[in-house]
Amino acid sequence: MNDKVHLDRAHLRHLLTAMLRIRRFEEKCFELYQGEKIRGFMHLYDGEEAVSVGVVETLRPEDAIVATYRDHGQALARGIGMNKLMAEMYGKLEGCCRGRGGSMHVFDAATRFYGGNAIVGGGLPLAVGTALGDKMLKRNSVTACFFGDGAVDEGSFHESMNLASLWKLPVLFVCENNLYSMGMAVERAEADTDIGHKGVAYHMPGEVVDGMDVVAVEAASHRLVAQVRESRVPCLLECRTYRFRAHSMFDAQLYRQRAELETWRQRDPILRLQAWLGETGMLHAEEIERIEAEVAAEIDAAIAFAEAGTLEDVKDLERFTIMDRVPQ
Amino acid sequence: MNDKVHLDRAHLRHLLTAMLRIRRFEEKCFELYQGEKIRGFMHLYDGEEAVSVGVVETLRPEDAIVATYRDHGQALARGIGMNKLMAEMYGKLEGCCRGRGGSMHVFDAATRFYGGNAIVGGGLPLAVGTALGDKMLKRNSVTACFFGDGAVDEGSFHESMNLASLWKLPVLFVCENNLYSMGMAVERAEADTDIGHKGVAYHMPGEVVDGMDVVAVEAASHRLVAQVRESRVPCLLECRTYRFRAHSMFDAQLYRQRAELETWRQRDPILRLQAWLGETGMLHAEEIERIEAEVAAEIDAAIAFAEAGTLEDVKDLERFTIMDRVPQ
Amino acid sequence: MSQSAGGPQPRRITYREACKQGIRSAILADPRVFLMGEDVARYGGCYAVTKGLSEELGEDRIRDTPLSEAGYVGAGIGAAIAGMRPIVEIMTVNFSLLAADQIVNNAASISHMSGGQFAVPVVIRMATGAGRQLAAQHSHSLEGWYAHIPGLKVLAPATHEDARFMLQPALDDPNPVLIFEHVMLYNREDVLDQAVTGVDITSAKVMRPGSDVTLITYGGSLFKTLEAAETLHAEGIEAEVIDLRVLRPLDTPALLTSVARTHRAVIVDEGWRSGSLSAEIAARLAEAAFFDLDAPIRRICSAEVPIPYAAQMEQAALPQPAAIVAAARGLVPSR
Amino acid sequence: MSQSAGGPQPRRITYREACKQGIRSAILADPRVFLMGEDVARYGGCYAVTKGLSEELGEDRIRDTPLSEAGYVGAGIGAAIAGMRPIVEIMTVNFSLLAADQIVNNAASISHMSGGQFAVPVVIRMATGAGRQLAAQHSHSLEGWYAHIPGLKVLAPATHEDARFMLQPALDDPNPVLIFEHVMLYNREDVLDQAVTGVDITSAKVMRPGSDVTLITYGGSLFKTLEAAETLHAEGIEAEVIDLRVLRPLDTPALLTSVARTHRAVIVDEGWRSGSLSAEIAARLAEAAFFDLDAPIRRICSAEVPIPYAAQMEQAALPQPAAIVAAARGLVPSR
Ligand SMILES: Cc1ncc(C[n+]2csc(CCOP(=O)(O)OP(=O)(O)O)c2C)c(N)n1
Ligand SMILES: Cc1ncc(C[n+]2csc(CCOP(=O)(O)OP(=O)(O)O)c2C)c(N)n1
Ligand SMILES: [Mg+2]
Ligand SMILES: [Mg+2]
Repeated sequence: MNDKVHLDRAHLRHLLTAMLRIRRFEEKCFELYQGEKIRGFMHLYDGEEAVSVGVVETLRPEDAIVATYRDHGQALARGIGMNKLMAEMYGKLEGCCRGRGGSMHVFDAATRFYGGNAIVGGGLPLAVGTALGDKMLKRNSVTACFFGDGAVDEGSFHESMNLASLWKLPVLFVCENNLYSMGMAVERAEADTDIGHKGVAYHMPGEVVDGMDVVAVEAASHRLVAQVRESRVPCLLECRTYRFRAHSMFDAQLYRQRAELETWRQRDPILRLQAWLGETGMLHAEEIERIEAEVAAEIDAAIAFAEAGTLEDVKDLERFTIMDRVPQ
Repeated sequence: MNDKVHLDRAHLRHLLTAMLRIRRFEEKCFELYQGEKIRGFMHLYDGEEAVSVGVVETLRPEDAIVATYRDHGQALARGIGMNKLMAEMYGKLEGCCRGRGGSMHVFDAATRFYGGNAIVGGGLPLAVGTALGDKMLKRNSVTACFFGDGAVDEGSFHESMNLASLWKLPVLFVCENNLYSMGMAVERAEADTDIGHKGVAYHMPGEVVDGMDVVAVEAASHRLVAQVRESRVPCLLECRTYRFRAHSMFDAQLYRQRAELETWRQRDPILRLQAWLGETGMLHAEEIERIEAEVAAEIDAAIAFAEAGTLEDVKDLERFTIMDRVPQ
Repeated sequence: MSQSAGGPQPRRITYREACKQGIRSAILADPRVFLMGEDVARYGGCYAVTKGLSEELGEDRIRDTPLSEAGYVGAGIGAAIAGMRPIVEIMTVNFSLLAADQIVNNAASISHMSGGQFAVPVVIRMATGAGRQLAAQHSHSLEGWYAHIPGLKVLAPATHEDARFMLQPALDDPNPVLIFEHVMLYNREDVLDQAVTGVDITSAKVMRPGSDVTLITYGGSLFKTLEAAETLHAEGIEAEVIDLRVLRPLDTPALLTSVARTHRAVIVDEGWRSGSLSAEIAARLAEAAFFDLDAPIRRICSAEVPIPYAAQMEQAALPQPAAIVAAARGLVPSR
Repeated sequence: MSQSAGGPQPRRITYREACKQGIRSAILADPRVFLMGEDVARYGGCYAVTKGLSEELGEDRIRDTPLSEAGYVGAGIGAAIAGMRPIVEIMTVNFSLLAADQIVNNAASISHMSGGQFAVPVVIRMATGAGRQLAAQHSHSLEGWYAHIPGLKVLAPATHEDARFMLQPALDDPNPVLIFEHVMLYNREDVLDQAVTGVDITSAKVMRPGSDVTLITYGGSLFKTLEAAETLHAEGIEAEVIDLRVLRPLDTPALLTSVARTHRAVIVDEGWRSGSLSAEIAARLAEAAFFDLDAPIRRICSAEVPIPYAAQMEQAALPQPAAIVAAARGLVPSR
């Protein structure tokens, strides 16, 4: 775990907390789904927390994010309040999208969080566009565009990579390669599985990083975001990771072996960081308990908030289909 | 001009004749278009003849072809009769598609010529399919899929290259890189202009060849078709070529310099082959005149055929929208 | 042999199982038939329709594809032209937009524009519809959109019988056939009448006879409409319920025959109202049943909004039995 | 100031030129406006609409894109959300199928599904229609398809005035607006009334008043319909011609007002008949003008075939003035 990011105690505590917030939040979501408080499609990020935490850490407030349906990690890392995220999952009016989007469609104007997109690959052209807009408006912003290994199979990946590179747009493409798109192993979906290398076909610089190591992700993202911001060229970051749970709540996981899962569990990004912090004496057990307690309290509060939330009045069903102005 | 293809006189005469048939046919088409005998969009192949002649030469009758709207070259090289091709351009019932397709949509069941596709990149998935079908039906066939440099920008290129390579399908992808897609220079459209190299991203072998040298094209295509047929893997052949005329009949050519055109004209595949045949004494001027006369006669006959053709009865307008059987 | 005579009770199966049986027999019956799509093999199908089939039939015949909708739909079209009889599964109609070019510009056009030289005997199956709180990008009902395209046939199996048997005639058809399976039907249970061994893909079907008003619908809305008819019956209104079954070409004579008797029509369609299939049906009645109609045509469709996630909002956006009942009641003079 | 009073004769310009003027002033008026699309800059536009503009406005504001319809349409959507006001040109509606996912699942959905946090002020222009012998893959009229999608506005400028002035209100609108320009109109010449400096994008317009029958149309079919009205006039039938102008949302009150006076309606639409926009209009009349109508609704649409290349076949497939005349004549009782 070496890099140019400052590895002080406060920062590492912060990274750990950020990952734990996601992990514990989603553990609760899983229960809430089984209790039918949350419905629809829900995709958990369990195991992949280091990716969004590490990348989002390197962004500034003026930067933008485009995510996928597996978006809780990015949303929490970006600072979207847990209350309004939970309320969204509950379908409540107090949710970040008034309960209209649900788990797959988290949006937040304040943090330039442009969704939660449920079409695989559908966010990539959007990210090209936000970066183009930022560039034309002479903002010094970067768009971080998250997508899965499955999105690499889609034509939109190819078109977006080419456009961004051709026009020298400030996009950091972040591939969360968790080895599967639903049940499709990456080697059964792609003739060349070396995703990090695919930038070459577009003259786009890139790196491959251990997505189970939050510090490594942060370091790599730090380098690439700096490159994007300074040289105004897009970069590709492949994060090798793994989801510990099923693809969604409807998945018998017939397509992968328990042993594979167990191997990856050994590399759990949270346990790994905790262990290292323990070994180096940077964070003691009590401190971790304190973090866990804080996180638990935050989640309890979020659930209480969501429970107490209201349902949007069906009279407002058609509202915002057509906008009467561009929100500021 | 060296390769493993047998360079005997008869064969070279054949190649020259094949190219001249296309060139002279299209020169006539140009006139006929101005005389309003031919309408719609018409895209001429002037300058690029070596590509289709060289590649088609290496195919067998059981092989398949998927082409683009710029398809006269492939059609004539493949042996679709000039009469029915000309009648098609005239919109006559005696045309290969009853006059329904016109210049952009030449189809011919007898020679497995699957169009003439007017959507850029639209033919690539089709070619993957014909190859998949052939493979499943245990035919030893190859599908040659022609497309322009512009098609490389489309998502369908990416998806099709990946599918063909992943499933080890017998496709020869032939990119006719004439440096422009309409007015868009390849370096303004692609972040990485090295098309021949793009196979690497799909683990697909490939070659780049001088598309103005029919013997070189034939030799390269010969190697790759053999590889496709024997190893049952797809290959990519980039042919560097140039169109001497406008993109279509509506094109002021504002986007390229006359000097560039003149440089490429020096490499005219027909003149080059003729010159070489002359120098080496393999073909004398009288022989070339004889070929020209034969070709002229064939074209005259085709025009006469098309002129004498009939117009499809509008009563048949709806026929074949829905088929009542699969034609054998 | 009488149905009640001893023998084992016919087993209740899900609509999903009926679809699977249809696929399985079609593949077993013809070596040219295979199915391809995302996660159809190892995962077992996103709605579990093909679960277990790849183990039995092999991964060549139940073929997992990468996430490349334009690519593999186009490949299905090409394979059909080359002589195979592919069944292409697109997980849901929402993703079919990525393959719309291949469906419209290739599948639907090649026969006609080649002057009849080629047929395109491909079947494209996909799930459609809302009701599972999947929100805006996963809840479309675009079958009416595709029913606009000449060269395609479009089917909407609502019943188990159609789910089980429409596939074979679709494969036998030389034309591209799109099959839309409503997501809310997969878990429905029903028995398959053992005496039925096939269905046509040409006609609409009267699912409940009635004389006061004709309720025209298809797919997932059929059961809501039947429920509405039951309520109307309790009120003394006899509604005739027609299941369109085939969305292109429409069986217009069946509709006209019914309306000639009932003189009133309500069309129920989960598509967004404006420009949905219901509009075409209303137009045909306004053209051809004008003198038969005693009352304006009514349409019960989805509200014109991207479908929201929250349950109460989603349900408010979709056609509901109460609205069908109210519309029918409004047309029939009180007695 | 009277129009005939001295001054220079107003110049006849092409519809193409009117479109260009609209683009040019919109870009000059607002630094956030730019246009991107295939061959819009160096080539000058596939229908020469933007010829010369990149020289004047720069290649940043008139931006050539690679052949990546999904990519650059999605980029236009993203740029709009980020604060720009992009005009995206898709050469023709035929290629828009490659971007259908971006248009439906992103442009049309993001405002609603984000709970109103974002607007998507993008304008997407494209050519539509047949008549130039471009055959099956280049002759679609799919504007009615897009008019089905909630969240979009859809415009069809038929007149020079609309070609010149619809773009600005479309850009000012916070919603995604699709503009369909019929390919047969680009060469049409007409004068622009110098007194007109803007148009609305909300209303249909009576282009010719009449009392016997209402002819409802839009886009490229407007002039065929006006021609038909002229013929009918010579026969003593006064047809009212309505140009829809806006295909979504439809100006239904304007249609009802007219039909309430004429009691008869013919709809002319170059879309394929089944499921075309004409169906929605007929449905609305059958719902809301039922008691006003004295005769069945008639529709003159394209034949349901992929449009063929040969001239006589293509023309046979398209709506023609003679058919409009015959339909109207059939509805009006002879006097
Ligand atoms: C265009 C499209 N096709 C299919 C789907 C269904 N689907 C949802 S998630 C998913 C897998 C995507 O895998 P990947 O991109 O690797 O992301 P991951 O779920 O692994 O994070 C699929 C196929 C979809 N949402 N969109
Ligand atoms: C999807 C699509 N986009 C745009 C067009 C319009 N168009 C026709 S040909 C062409 C240029 C294609 O260039 P290239 O692939 O290099 O082939 P070439 O014409 O040079 O042979 C374009 C943009 C089209 N037919 N299809
Ligand atoms: Mg994945
Ligand atoms: Mg080219």
